[in-house]
Amino acid sequence: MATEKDIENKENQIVESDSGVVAGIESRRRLLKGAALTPVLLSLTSRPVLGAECTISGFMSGNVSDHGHDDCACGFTPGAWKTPYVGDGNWNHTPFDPGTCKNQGQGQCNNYNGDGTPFFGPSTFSGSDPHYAGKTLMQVLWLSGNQDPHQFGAHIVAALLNAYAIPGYGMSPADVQAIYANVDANGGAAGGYYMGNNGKMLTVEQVVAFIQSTLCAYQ
Amino acid sequence: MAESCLPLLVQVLRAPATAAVLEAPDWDRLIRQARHANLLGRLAHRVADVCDMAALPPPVQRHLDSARNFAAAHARVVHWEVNRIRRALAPLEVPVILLKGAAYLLSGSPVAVGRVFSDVDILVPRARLDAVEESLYWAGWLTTHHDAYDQRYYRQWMHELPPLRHVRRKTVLDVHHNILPETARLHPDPEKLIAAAECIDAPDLHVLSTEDRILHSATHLFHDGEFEHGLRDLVDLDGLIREAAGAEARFWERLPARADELQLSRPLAYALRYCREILGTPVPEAMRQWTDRALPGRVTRGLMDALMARALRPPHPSCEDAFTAPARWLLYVRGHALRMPPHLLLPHLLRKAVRSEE
Amino acid sequence: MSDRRWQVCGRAGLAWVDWGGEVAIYHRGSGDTHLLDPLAAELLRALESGPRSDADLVSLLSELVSPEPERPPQALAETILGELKRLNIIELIES
Amino acid sequence: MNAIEPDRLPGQLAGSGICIRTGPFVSRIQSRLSAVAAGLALLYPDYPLADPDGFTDFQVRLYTPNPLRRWWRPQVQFAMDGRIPFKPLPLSQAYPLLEWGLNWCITSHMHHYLLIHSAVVERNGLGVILPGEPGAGKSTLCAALMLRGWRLLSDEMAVIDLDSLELIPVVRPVSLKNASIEVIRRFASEAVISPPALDTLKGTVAHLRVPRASIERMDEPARAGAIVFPRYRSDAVPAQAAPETPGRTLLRIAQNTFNYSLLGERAFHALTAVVQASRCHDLAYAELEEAIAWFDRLSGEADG
Repeated sequence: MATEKDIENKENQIVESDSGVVAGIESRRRLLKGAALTPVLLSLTSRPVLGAECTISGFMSGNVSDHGHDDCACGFTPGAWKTPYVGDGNWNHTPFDPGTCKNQGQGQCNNYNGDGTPFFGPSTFSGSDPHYAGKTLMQVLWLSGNQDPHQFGAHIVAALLNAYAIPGYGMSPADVQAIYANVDANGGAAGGYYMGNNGKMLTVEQVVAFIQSTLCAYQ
Repeated sequence: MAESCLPLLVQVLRAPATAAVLEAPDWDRLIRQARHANLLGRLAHRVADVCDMAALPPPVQRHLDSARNFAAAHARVVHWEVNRIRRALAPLEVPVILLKGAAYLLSGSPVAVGRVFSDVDILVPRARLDAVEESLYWAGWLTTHHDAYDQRYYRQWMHELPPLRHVRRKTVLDVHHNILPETARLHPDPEKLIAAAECIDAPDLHVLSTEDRILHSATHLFHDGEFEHGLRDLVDLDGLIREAAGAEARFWERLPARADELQLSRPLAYALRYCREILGTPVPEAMRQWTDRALPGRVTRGLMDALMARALRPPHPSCEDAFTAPARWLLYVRGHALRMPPHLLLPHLLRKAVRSEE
Repeated sequence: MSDRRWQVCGRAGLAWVDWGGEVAIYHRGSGDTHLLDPLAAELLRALESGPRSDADLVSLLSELVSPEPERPPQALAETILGELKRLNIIELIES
Repeated sequence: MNAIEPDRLPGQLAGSGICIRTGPFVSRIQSRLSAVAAGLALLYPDYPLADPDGFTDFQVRLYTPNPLRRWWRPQVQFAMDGRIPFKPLPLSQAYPLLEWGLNWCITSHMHHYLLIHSAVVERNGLGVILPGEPGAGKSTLCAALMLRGWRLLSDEMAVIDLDSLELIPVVRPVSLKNASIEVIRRFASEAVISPPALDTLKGTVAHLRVPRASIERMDEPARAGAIVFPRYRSDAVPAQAAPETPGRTLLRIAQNTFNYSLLGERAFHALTAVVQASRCHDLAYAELEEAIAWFDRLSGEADG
């Protein structure tokens, strides 16, 4: 029965654009400096009124609602999985190993050795894209710039880790592996595409945008 | 003990003007019954149409106004969901046929006023099911049932895909390719339904024809056996029948003929019987022979009357007696038995019983 | 930027509150609320009155922006339209 | 409530229940649990009772869900008219569960009003909304202001009438968490505070009795004139107030409004009107006395 919704304010944190020069204008027609780097300053997406009971009314009632299953959970971003010491992306909730740290800064690590779970393998991804050959999952997360076109590798790894770590995450491990295999077979991360069986083609950029839509920060 | 005659909620739905003279204790019970039956929004609109709301006790006005706001929010969400579904499916150029609540709302039927919805149901041609599922997937509708058994249960035996949930809006979408499961005893032909569907917003948005909408609602209630929303679905049926009878010439000839054509005579016969008995839906005497022919023998009919009399009451302590829970359970098993052959039914019921214990 | 055209999502329209330096909008279709920079608000106001092509929007921006802006109207339009699209406020008209 | 002699309270509570009025809402509370009777006796003596045969908004029951566990880690369950929205809790949290449950009843059923997760206080005709961004210390500040003579309208939710845009009082005991229980005990030794419930989902929780003055004026709405986002920060000495733009205030307060999405455009316009009628500030404070002085100046300026 559709119970009236109680609202969870954690559910839709305001997505605040980071610093950005806002071209203030007094009168509408005064000429602007044209530096609006952040067109949308703050956004508040409508909370679910209908459908799945995703809101846990813990914030106020100090208790988990009786149907507190969290089967609409969003996943962690590649950034969160890259820095497990920060606390979000917890690799022990996944069957994979990030590998050991190459240069141990004070409690931080920004370079990992090759002794973690490899990107290509039976329980991870199958394919031959040169950008990821010979690298571990964690090393792919740390690829930068054109080493990982459109950050496709980082996002597909984050999606796979979320599929194991987040109960109720939108995609299963098999879904994520299927997406990778399809793109790898159709040209891979640089200039490849996803070929749907409805004849519809998606660019790698659109696939990354889709994965972002399943992550908490981009909701 | 339960009221012997009709529950207060049903009495007021039948004669909303009587709300004007209700005393505080009656309002207290009425609002609680309506809230449990998910009919508080409908009740609020029915009362507002015939009574001077300002004359009602202030706390009552607050609850009724709150229910109307709640229903209005649901309507906005469904309108937006349908907009996004059409956007996702537009490239496929496939007819999108809305079912149940979404259909009543988007076609502007009075049945939708004040109604609440739990999800959106659409019907698409079976041949295009995979393409539709893929397009919805990339637009953010992901499956909620990763369990292999669930996937097989829906894809092989049922008449719909596993429920999809939108990854951002958390709304639930059911994609059907028929109105009854493959394994059901009755086999309405989906092609006939699709062919008779009416376009309400070109080129893609359709709803079932007036008769088919009624038959689908009757089938959903009297064949599937989900009585959690029993009274709400009966109120839908009552509204659809009154709307159609008033608007369509020779309606009372076309409805039974269509029911026979689609092998849905029994669910329709039950619908007409209990709508008339409980909600006072005007069904012409001429329909009596047809319903008698379509209903089962006196013994089964007597049993069904006893079960339905309890299952179709508001699910509220003030309307239930010792037999209500067993009646609902029997109808639940009957619903599944009609939908699944015996060799599938027993393991399925066991599995569901175990799952609900977890 | 071809001759593709943009429109506001859904038919329900927008509600506006203009505080000069910031403009708040409520999207009646999605129920979402956003706080916009004035430039983005100008673009959206134009789209609310009817579909526009990229060219229309870039020329509108060049009228509003000082002669030698820090960023060319072309890049500005791309940033603004991309962000409004990601938030389901506007969409491309399917040809 | 003091119309019922203390010794008859548990009996009536276990029987037909007690109907308490808190602002516009009447709740019928039924329970056999001694902790609930003790909590009500301690914190609700000055509240008006409602006619048990009249209209009640919420029928609330607190009971032990499975008698088998009466001695081994007993639990308490909250139900509203038979509907169970929460999982059972340890019996030691019976009284806080009543307060949380009553909050849930309002935020899930009373969409006739706009409901903002915030505290609301008033002085000299100035209504101040204190939105409760997590960890802001809103309840501590609200309790302190109340104990210094500000009128309490509510500590958990601003209730706004969508037509008149007035703030409707829903006066209830103030919930205090963890360190703020001690802070308030030291701040006002005469404060009446319920025995703390330990290791709830929110840590240790206790409730503070509301002075009679606020209860007697619980039918007197107020108009919002200021929106202040409080933030406890140990390094904020002296307390610093920074103005916040109306646009950002609207979005921040909307995000804290329980039924903002549900009420849709009406909520958007109602909040806009409230924001436009109010001065909006962020207030970072470390010392309660400094924060209170700032609020006194704010309300002082109101009638100056």
